[in-house]
Amino acid sequence: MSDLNLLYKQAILEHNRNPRNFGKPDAWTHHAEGLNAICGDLVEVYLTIKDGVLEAVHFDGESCAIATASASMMTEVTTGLSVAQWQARFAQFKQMMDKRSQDQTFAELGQVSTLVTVKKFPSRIKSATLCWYAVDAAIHGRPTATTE
Amino acid sequence: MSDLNLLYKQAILEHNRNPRNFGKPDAWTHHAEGLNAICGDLVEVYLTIKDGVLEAVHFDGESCAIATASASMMTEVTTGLSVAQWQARFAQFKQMMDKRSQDQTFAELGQVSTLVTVKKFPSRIKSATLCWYAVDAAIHGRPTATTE
Amino acid sequence: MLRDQFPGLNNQVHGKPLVYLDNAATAQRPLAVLDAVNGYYLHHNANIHRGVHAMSESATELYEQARGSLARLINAPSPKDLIFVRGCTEGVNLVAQTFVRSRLKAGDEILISHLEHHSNIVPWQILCEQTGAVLKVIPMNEQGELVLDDLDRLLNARTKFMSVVHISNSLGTINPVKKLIKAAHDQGVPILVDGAQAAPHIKVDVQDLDCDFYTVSGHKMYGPTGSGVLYGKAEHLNAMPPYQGGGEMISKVTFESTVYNAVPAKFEAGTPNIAGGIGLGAAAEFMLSVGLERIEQRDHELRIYTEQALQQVDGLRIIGTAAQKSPVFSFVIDGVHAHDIGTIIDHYGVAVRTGHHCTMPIFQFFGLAGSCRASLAFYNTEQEVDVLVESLLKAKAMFA
Amino acid sequence: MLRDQFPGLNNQVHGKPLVYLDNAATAQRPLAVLDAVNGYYLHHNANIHRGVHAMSESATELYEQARGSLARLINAPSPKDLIFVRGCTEGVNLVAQTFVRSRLKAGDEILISHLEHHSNIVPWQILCEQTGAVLKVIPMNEQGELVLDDLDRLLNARTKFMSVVHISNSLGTINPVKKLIKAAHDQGVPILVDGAQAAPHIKVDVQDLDCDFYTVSGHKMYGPTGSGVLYGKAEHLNAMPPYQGGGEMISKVTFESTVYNAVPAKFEAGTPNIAGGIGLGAAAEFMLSVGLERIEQRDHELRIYTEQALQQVDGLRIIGTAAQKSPVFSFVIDGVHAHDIGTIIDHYGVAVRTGHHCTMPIFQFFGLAGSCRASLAFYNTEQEVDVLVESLLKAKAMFA
Ligand SMILES: Cc1ncc(COP(=O)(O)O)c(C=O)c1O
Ligand SMILES: Cc1ncc(COP(=O)(O)O)c(C=O)c1O
Repeated sequence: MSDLNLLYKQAILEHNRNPRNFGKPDAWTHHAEGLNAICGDLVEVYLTIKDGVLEAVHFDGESCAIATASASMMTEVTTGLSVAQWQARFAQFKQMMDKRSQDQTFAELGQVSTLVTVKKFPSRIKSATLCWYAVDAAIHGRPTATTE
Repeated sequence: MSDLNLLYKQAILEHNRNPRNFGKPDAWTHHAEGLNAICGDLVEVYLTIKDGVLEAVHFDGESCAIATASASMMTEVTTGLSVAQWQARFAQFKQMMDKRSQDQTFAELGQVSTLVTVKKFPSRIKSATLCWYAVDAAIHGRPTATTE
Repeated sequence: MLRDQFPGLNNQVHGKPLVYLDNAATAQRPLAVLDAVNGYYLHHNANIHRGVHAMSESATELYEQARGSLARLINAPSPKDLIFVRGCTEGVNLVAQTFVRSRLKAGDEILISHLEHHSNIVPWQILCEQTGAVLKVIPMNEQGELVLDDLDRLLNARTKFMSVVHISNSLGTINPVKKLIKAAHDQGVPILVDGAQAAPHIKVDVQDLDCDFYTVSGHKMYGPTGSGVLYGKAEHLNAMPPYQGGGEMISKVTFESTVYNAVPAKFEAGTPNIAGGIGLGAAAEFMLSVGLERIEQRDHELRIYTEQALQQVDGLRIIGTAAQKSPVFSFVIDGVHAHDIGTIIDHYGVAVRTGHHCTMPIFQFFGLAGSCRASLAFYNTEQEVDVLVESLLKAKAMFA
Repeated sequence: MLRDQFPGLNNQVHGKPLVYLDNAATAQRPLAVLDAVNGYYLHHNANIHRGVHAMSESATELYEQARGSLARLINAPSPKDLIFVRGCTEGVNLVAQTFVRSRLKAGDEILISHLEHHSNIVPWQILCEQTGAVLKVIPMNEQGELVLDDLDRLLNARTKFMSVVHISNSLGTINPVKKLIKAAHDQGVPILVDGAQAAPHIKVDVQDLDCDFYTVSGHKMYGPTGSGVLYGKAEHLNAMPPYQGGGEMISKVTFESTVYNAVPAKFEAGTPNIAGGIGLGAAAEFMLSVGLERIEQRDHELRIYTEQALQQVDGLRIIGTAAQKSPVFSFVIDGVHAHDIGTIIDHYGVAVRTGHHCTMPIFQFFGLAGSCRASLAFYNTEQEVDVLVESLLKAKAMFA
């Protein structure tokens, strides 16, 4: 079952157990939900954007360990970024998680890079990417992101 | 090719070459067309019914040898019948041509009985029955009969 | 052994023998079905209905024999009352658009139940949008059973059509459809029954039920994908306008006007899934030869066994505990998301489904995003249920 | 040899080797297609899209790979621009109901041609009945070619949609679709091309054509029955409402409202014909591996040979003598009805179609009830054409 341990690494299990920035904050400026119809993952993201900076990034919802850990890691890496910087990180993340790409990681993504092993489980890639698409939707004023 | 000769018997080829009561008459009281969408057979029947008797039965149209011969034979056997008698002949004819029935023929059907061998060619049964359904439609005032 | 008839069950997954418990999504097919499909392609490969040549004739005969087999399986008065469709989804859409649409005006009501699959919700929502009609829903209780106390109010003078699922694909609940059909008819309301999950599991008798329409999916009853059947009472089918236009459904076409063909051809525009229909006929014959009593008996044994076996998993909660139930088990486990369970037990060879199973309203009721669902068929074994339980214990351990 | 790939060609009919010349009705399928269908049932038998388990994943992957193969075959910009349908008939109906219907008001016009198959006539007649729009027809000449002199008048401000056949199934005429598409676009009119008979025979490039929609039938291009593809420009597909409602085409359902899924899922409600789609992908790959140039070349040779060979039959008249033509031969013989010809030559093993070939208006034009049609594919041989001719001479002799 070494494959399974690659997916459910300690870092992921730990973030799943103790998700950072989890829970609906008292106030926010942008919000969206991310839906993964395949598995019933639901992630809600709440952003506070001031002067073009993501001052706070929170999430909640009911989702699997991969989606929860990914969201938790994402909030840590993206809080404090400018929207432009966020877009750059999102682009790197998408590239990293692209099924067709090499297993390339990016230093800027920090612990998020550990998610690269999820690519071994194609049906779970969408769990990992859900929260990022939800933030993108929130920034663009769309209420819902669905993983294709 | 003895099978083929069973289908295209001399009687059928002869009626096909010289169909009786063929052509649109000058006057009629009842008319219907019979359509066999599968093969493009078209038979038009023209009846003169007076006091409940089929005084004249004509047909024309463009149809295959089986349909033409069947119509030709039908006109010969049914001219002069009362409508009730015609219904009885039609019932016998349907029974004779029923795929599931034995190869039973009826004296009242005269030469029409030779069509029983058409049952060996299931796709051609509808050619043989077309004109009968057209007459039935005409008697009942329906403009079109289609073979099911 | 019956199980040997299903070659798909012999697969290995991640080096483990497959334990296929995703039958409600799609079933495995017996050799008889694969042979029928291949037999068509190898020996009767022709289009149907329109040919005089030998293969076209034999293909037509096989296709129409299949219709006859399905009529026997569900005891339809005549094979002509059956329309070949892609599956239940198409069956419901066809009825919505051709039978119901023209009967609706704004404010009229369509009645469904809380247990419906999306396929028996969305077509009615689309229809409501098109006509201004309103969708009404028979509620359900914590056991996942329909609550019929208010049925008198829900079935009223505004109700123009009713559509209910026979067996829930998510919870396994077997609905009292005969009673519902009677109640609908007492109000003069025609009713469709979605038999997607019933046909593979129980004896269906459309004449005894007296439903107006009944629809089944071939791929769930051990037949080919892309096949299915819609039964309708002849009086309805004869009166309905066609669904799709095209070849085969007409008897005469000019640019000015067109004469439609008789039922069922009227509803089967274009070249149908010939191989699929023939394969579905073989599936019906296979089920008849196994015997519905035997299937029902085996379902019952497996249901009892699984219900008890799952109690070995601490923190596992079964969603849907109806008294009348098919061997379908939706469950959640404390602290482990369904999706993670699915991935982990897959590595032990166990195929289950996770998520909302196309029944989001059911999970909204239970306040859940989804569940893990193990759905059994008569060819499953108690040993397979044991593997499921072991693998669930391992998933729990991983997240402990 | 290529021909060996088609097991259906090895059949005997009435004790004679089958001479299959009914390809326009449905083609034979290569082993690669049968293997793909069986491979799914044997090794990847699961439902797609909604599963986390291994077989569901591999089934999904095979299904989406098939979409990719078809996109390559017709050079679509993206596999997402392709919707799996039952066949051309469903493709046309889908476009009529979801793209065109909402654009029409009474008095608007839809333009088709005199060469259309019923599948590209009846859906528009139904739509006209639903909306009060009017059907207009591009006329044809004695050769079976479209007459475009009046196109400027036929394509006018009232024209809201155009739909034309690429290659006529009855006469073999290859229409100048690129020119027609340009003419339609010059008037701002969107256009659908019915590629049922084109896809099996010629290189189709939807981007070069620039058509708005293009539809093909799987069973005519050496794929399974019940399969097909509708290509649409992404801007259209994204804007169109769904066709059928059900599972898989939604992303969120409540009883109050529903959010539709992205294209192409939005148009693929319910469980699709999974085996059919995968088999169709294999057919596309097979055609690409044979090479469209080679297929076109062989078609050309067979057309020339057959045209000359048929001249040996006294009193035989070919209906449809367009300059640009596929190897399809509709003909009548003096004194022998088409239906009788069909029956007689069947006894010599020759499979042709007789009747109106679902193109009644074409035969109304020629004042005929129907014809005999021999339609060839690249796997046919000159020897088979010779058998056809001999059998026709025998039919004539029988009626002499
Ligand atoms: C030109 C043409 N269009 C449309 C169709 C309809 O295709 P299908 O029957 O596969 O839906 C056909 C097939 O007969 C055809 O030849
Ligand atoms: C209860 C129920 N109804 C309808 C459907 C839809 O069937 P299909 O996807 O075969 O069209 C399903 C299958 O998921 C089902 O389980």
